[in-house]
Amino acid sequence: MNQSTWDLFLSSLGPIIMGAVTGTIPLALVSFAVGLALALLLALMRLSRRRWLSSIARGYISIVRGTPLLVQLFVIFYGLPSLGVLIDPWPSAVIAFSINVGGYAAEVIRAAILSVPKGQWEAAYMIGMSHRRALTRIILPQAARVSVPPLSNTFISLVKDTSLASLILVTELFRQAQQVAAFSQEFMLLYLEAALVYWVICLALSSVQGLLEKRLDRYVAH
Amino acid sequence: MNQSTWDLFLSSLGPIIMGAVTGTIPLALVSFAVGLALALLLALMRLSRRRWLSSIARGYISIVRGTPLLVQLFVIFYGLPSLGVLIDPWPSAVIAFSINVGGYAAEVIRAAILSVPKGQWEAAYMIGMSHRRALTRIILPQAARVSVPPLSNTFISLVKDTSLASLILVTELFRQAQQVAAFSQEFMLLYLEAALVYWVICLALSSVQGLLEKRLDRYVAH
Amino acid sequence: MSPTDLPTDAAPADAPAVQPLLTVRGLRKSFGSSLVLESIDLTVGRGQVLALIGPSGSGKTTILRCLNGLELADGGTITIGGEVSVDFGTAPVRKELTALRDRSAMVFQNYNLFPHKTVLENVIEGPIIVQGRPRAEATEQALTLLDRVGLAEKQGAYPFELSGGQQQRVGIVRALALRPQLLLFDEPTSSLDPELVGDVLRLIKELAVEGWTMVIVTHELEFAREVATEVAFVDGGTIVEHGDPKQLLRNPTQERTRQFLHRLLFPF
Amino acid sequence: MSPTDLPTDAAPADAPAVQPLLTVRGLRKSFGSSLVLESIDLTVGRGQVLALIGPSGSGKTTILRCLNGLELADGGTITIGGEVSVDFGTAPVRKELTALRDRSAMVFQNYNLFPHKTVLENVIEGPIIVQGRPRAEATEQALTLLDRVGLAEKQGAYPFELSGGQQQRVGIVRALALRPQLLLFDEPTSSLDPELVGDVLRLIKELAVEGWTMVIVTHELEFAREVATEVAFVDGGTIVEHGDPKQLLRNPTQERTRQFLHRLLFPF
Amino acid sequence: SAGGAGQGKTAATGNDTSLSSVQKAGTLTVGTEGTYRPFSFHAEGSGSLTGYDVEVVQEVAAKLGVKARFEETQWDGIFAGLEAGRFDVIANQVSITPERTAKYEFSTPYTYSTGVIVVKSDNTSITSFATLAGKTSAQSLTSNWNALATKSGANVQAVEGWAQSVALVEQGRVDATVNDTLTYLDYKKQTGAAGLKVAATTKDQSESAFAFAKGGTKLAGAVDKALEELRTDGTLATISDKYFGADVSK
Ligand SMILES: Nc1ncnc2c1ncn2[C@@H]1O[C@H](COP(=O)(O)OP(=O)(O)OP(=O)(O)O)[C@@H](O)[C@H]1O
Ligand SMILES: Nc1ncnc2c1ncn2[C@@H]1O[C@H](COP(=O)(O)OP(=O)(O)OP(=O)(O)O)[C@@H](O)[C@H]1O
Ligand SMILES: [Mg+2]
Ligand SMILES: [Mg+2]
Repeated sequence: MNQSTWDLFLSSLGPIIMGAVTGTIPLALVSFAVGLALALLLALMRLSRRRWLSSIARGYISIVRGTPLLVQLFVIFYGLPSLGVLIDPWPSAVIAFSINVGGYAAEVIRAAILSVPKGQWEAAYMIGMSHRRALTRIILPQAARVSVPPLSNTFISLVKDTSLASLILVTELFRQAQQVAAFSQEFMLLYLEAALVYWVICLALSSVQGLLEKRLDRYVAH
Repeated sequence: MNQSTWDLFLSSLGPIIMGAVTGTIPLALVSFAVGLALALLLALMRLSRRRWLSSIARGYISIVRGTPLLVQLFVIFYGLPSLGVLIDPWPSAVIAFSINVGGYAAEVIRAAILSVPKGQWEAAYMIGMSHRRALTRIILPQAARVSVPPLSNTFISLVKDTSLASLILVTELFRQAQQVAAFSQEFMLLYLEAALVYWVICLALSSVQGLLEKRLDRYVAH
Repeated sequence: MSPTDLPTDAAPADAPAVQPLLTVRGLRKSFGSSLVLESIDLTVGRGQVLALIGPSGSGKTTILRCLNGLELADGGTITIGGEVSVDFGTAPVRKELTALRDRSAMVFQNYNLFPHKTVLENVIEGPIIVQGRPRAEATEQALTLLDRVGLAEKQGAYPFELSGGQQQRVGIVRALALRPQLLLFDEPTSSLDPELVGDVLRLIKELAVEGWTMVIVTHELEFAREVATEVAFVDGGTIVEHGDPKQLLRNPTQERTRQFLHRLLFPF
Repeated sequence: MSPTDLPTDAAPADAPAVQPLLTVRGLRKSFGSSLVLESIDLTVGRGQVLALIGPSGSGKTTILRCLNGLELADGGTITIGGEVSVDFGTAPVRKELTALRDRSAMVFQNYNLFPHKTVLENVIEGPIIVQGRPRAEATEQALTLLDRVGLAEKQGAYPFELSGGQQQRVGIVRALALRPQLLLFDEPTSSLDPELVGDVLRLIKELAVEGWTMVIVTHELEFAREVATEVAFVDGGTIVEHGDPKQLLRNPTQERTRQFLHRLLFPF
Repeated sequence: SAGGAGQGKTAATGNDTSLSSVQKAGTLTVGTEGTYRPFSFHAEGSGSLTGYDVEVVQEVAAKLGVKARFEETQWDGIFAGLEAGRFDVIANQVSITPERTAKYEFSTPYTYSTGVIVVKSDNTSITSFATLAGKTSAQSLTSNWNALATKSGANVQAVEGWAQSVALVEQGRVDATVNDTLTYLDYKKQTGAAGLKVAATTKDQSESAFAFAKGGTKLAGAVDKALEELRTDGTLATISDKYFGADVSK
C-alpha cells in the first residue's frame, strides 16, 4: 500500500464510519425491532389452529423469503407511489427491511416455540394459566434463549443488507464508500474498507450475542 | 395491466427464464456443491481439538459472514488481477459463492454434528470404530437429517444472491431482467417479473426439501 | 395444611363412604382412530388415596390428564367436590375445563418445573398470577411448604441446580400451593435415581396421612399397598379390577392383573 | 455361543481363582479438578459376574467407560485376558485403547442403537465394518443371536419401531456379536418400563449361566444377589467394600454400604 | 418529505401543475447519482455534492427562484424515482433517445459531447466503430453508450459503471469500452490513464438534457428559458470551463 492509497484509506474512514453510525446502525436497529414484533405475530399465526390465519402467515413468509430483497425495496419505494402511496426514503427502508426480517425471524421464533418441551405448556395449564399467559410467562422466555443464535444471524445479515438502502436514497456506510470510490476511482480499496467496517460491526454484534446468551443461560444447566 | 405492459411481460419471460436456466440455476447448484464440501471441511476443522485448525476455520467463517458478498465478489474478480490472478467471470462467481456458502454452511453442519447425541459416538467407538469411521458411518448420516432445513435456507439465499453475479459479467436471471428494463425503461415491471421467477424457483426448492426430509425421516419416530 | 379433618382409614374402597370427592362416569377418549379410554368409572372419597396401576400404554396418564382438564375427553362426566361437574358428552365450555383445573393439581413424571424461574417463583407463580392472591401471603405459604419438604434454603435456586428428588419435591409443593381439593400424581418417582425415590415417596405418604385426596399412578407396588386406600388395575383403556390394595395386590381376581403383577414382582 | 467352559460357580469372589480375566489396579481418573476415581482395584475371574452398586455420581459409569477405553484414565493399569495390558501411568498409545475395546463390549443405559440402521445392520456393523468378517457369516451369526432373544422377525425394523425392552435386547445382541471376552452393562434396565425389565434381566441371567464374564452396574439388588458372583459397593470414587452378594447385601460391614442399601430397600 | 416533488403524475392527466408546485414548495427536487464524475459527485469523495450537472441545475433553480434539493440514487432507480414523483427532474447526463423521448419530457440540451472507444494503448485491431464488431466491450447497461456499442456489433459485457469498465480494459479482460469523451478526459486528468488510448470518436454528437415526468411541459419550458438565459450570460460556459477546460454546453 503506497502513501497516497494509505492517505485515501485514512481520509475516507471518517465518512464511512459516519455512514455506519448515522445510517447503517440505526436503520438496522429500528428495522430489527419492528421486524421482530412482526415476526412474533407471524409465528403465532403460523402456529394457530385457525387454518386461514396460518395460511396467510405461510404465504407471507414464502413470498418474503422467496424473492430478492432488492425487489422488495424497489416495490415499496418506487412501486407503491403508482398506487398513490408515497413514503420517504428512511421509512421506506425501515418498512422494507422490517418486512424482510419479519419473514425470516418468524420461522426462527416458531421453531423456538416448538422446541420448548410440551410439558411446560402442561405445567402452565395445570397451575391454571390461560393459553396467552402460558405463552407469555412460560413459553416465550424459554424460546427466547433458543432463538438468540439464529436471530443474531438474521441481524448480522440485516446489517449487511442495509447496504441496499443506498438504492433508495438512504445514505449509509456503503453509499459513503461508493461516493469516495466515484471520486477517487479507487473502488477496490473503498469496497475493501467498507467490508472491514462491516466486519468490525459484525464482530461487535457477535460479542453482544455472546453476552446475551450467557445472561439467558443463567438458569440452564451447563 | 394494459396490453403493452402485458406484452412486455410475456415477451420478457422467455429471456428471464433462459437466464434462470443457463445462469442462476447451474451457478447455484455448482456453487452449493463446492461450498458444501468446503463447509464440511471447515466444520470438522472447527470441531478439531487442534487449536490452530479451529482458529483458522473460525477466522474464515467470521470474515465470510461479516463482510458483504458483493465485496467478496469484487475482490475475486477485480481485486485478484492486481496480484496477477485473472479468473474468468463464471469461475470467479463459482469461487466467490462457494466461499460464501462454505462459511454459512460450516456453522450449520457443525451444529448438526454437535446435535447428534454423544451416546452415538460412544456406541461407535464401543464396536471398535475409529474416529473417522464413526464420523462417516454413524454421525454424519444422522447430522444430515438435522441439517436439511437450515441448508435449504442457505441454498435459497444462494439462489437469490446469484443475482449479484451480474455485477461480474455473468448473465443470469436478474441480468436479463435488467437488460430488458434498460431497453424498455420499465424497471418496476421487470423487477417484479424477476421476483416472480425467483419465487417459483424457491417454491420448487422447498418442495424438494420436503421430499428430502421425508426420505431421511424414514428411520425416525413420528 | 391438612385439607380435611376426615380420618384416612375411610370406608371400604369399592363403595366409598359418604362424600365422594371425585366421581368419574363413563369417561371415553380416542386419539384419532385409536380408542384409548373405553369407559372409565372411578369414585374417590374425600381423604382417600387411589392408586392406578397397569402396563405401559394402558391409559393411566390419559385418565389423569382428563381429570386435570389437560385433555378433552370425548364422553362421560367428571365431578369434583359436588360443585364442579363436567359432561363431556356435550362439548364442555372452556370455563368448565378451567374449573376442573382449579380443583385439582398435578405432579408430573418429569417434574416439569419452569426452568427460568427459581424454586420460590415456581411455587408462587400459580397463587399470585393465576389466583391473584397477595404476594406476601403466597410467599409465606410457599416458604412454609418448602421448609416442610426440607428445601427452604433452596428457594433462590434454579431447577437445574437441584437433584431429581429435590425437583420433584418442588413439583409437589407447587401443586400443594394451589390449594387443590384433589392431588394427581403421574409416576412421581419413575424418573428418579433409585436412592432419591424414598424422599418423594415419604412425602407423598405424609400427605396421605394428613388427609389429602389423591390419585397416584405408580409402579411402586409396595408403596401402593401401604399408602393407597384403593387400587385400580388399568389395561387397554378399561379398569379391569379395583379394590382394597392388600387384597388386590396379593390375590387379584382377574388373570390379566395376575400376569401384570407377576411380571413386576418376579422379573427374572 | 458360550465363551468358556468354566462353571459359573467359581472360586470365592474376594480372591478369584486362577485365570483372572480382568485385573484393574490403582485406576485413577479426574475430570478437571474433581477426582472421580481415586484408586480402583478389581479382579474378575473368567466366567464370573461382578455387580457394581453405589449412589449416583459415585463413579460406576466412569469405571465401565475406562474398561472399554471410552475414557482415558489418568493412572493405573487394566489387564484383560493376560494379553492386553494398558498402563495409564505412561500415556497409552491409541492402539492399546483399541485393544481394550476389542476385548470388551458395552451395553448402554440408553441403548444407543444407531437410529439410521435396521436391527440387523446395527448388529452386523461391528463384525463386518470393523472386524472385517465376511458379510454372510456375520449375518448368520446375527440372525442366530436375534432369534435367541426373540427378535428374529424384527431384523428389518428401525430402532424407533421397537419398545425399550426390545431395543435393549438388540443392544445386548450387538455387544455379543462382537465376540468380546468381557461384557459391560451400565444400568441396562433403568431406562425401561417396569414390565419390560424382566425380559432384559432374564436374558442377562442366561448369559451369566452360559459362562460369559460380565461387569454389571445395577440398582436391581435382587438381581445382583441372584446373578452376580461378586458385588462391589462404589462410593465417592472408591470401592468401599466388595464380596459375596448374599453376604454383602444382607450384612454389609461398612456403615456407608448399610445406609445405601437401606435407602434402596426401604424407601419410605 | 419529497418537497415539491410528487405532482408529476397529476401532470400527466392533463392538469399540468409541474411548475406551480415547484414554485409553491420553493424547491426543485433533483434526482442524481452522486457517483458520476465529473458530472455529479462528492467533492473529495465525502464532501458536498458537486459536478457539472449539479452546478448547472443549481443555477437553473436560482433562475426559477427556488432552491435545488438533491436526492441521490443509483441509475437503476433514477427513472423509477422520476415516474414515482420522487424528483421533479433528473440531472445526470441523460442522453436524449427516441425511447426516452416517448416516456419523458426533456429540456433543451446542456451538454454536447462525443463518444469515444477506449482501448489499451497496444490495441491495433480497433480503429473505428465498425471494427468494434465482434469485440467485447464493457458498458453500464442503462447508458446510451451501451446502445451505441451494441449497434456497432460489439459483444457487450454489462458492468456497474465507468470505474469497472476501465478496470476491465486495463486488465485486458475486455477489448474496449465506449463512453463519453468527457468522462475519459476527466479520468485521464485524474489518473493519467497510462496504458489507455482513444481508438475512435463518434461523428455525431450526443445531447444530454434534463428529464421530467411525462406531461410536465410547463416545468420543462421554464427550465428551457432558464438555460437560455444562462447560456446567454455565459454562466454555462464558465461552469463547463471549470470542469472540462472547454465549453461543452453548445
Ligand atoms: N397425544 C396423543 N396422541 C396420540 N396417541 C396418544 C396421545 N397420548 C397418548 N396416546 C396413546 O394413548 C395410549 C395411552 O397412553 P397413556 O400415556 O395414557 O398410557 P400410560 O398408561 O400412561 O402409559 P405409561 O405407563 O407408558 O406412561 C397409548 O397407546 C399412547 O400411545
Ligand atoms: N465428562 C465428564 N466431565 C466432567 N465430569 C464428569 C464427566 N463424566 C462424569 N463426570 C462426573 O463424575 C462423577 C461420576 O460420574 P459417573 O457417571 O461415573 O457416576 P455414576 O456412578 O455412573 O452415577 P449414576 O448412577 O448417576 O449413573 C460425577 O460426579 C459426574 O458428574
Ligand atoms: Mg403414563
Ligand atoms: Mg452411571
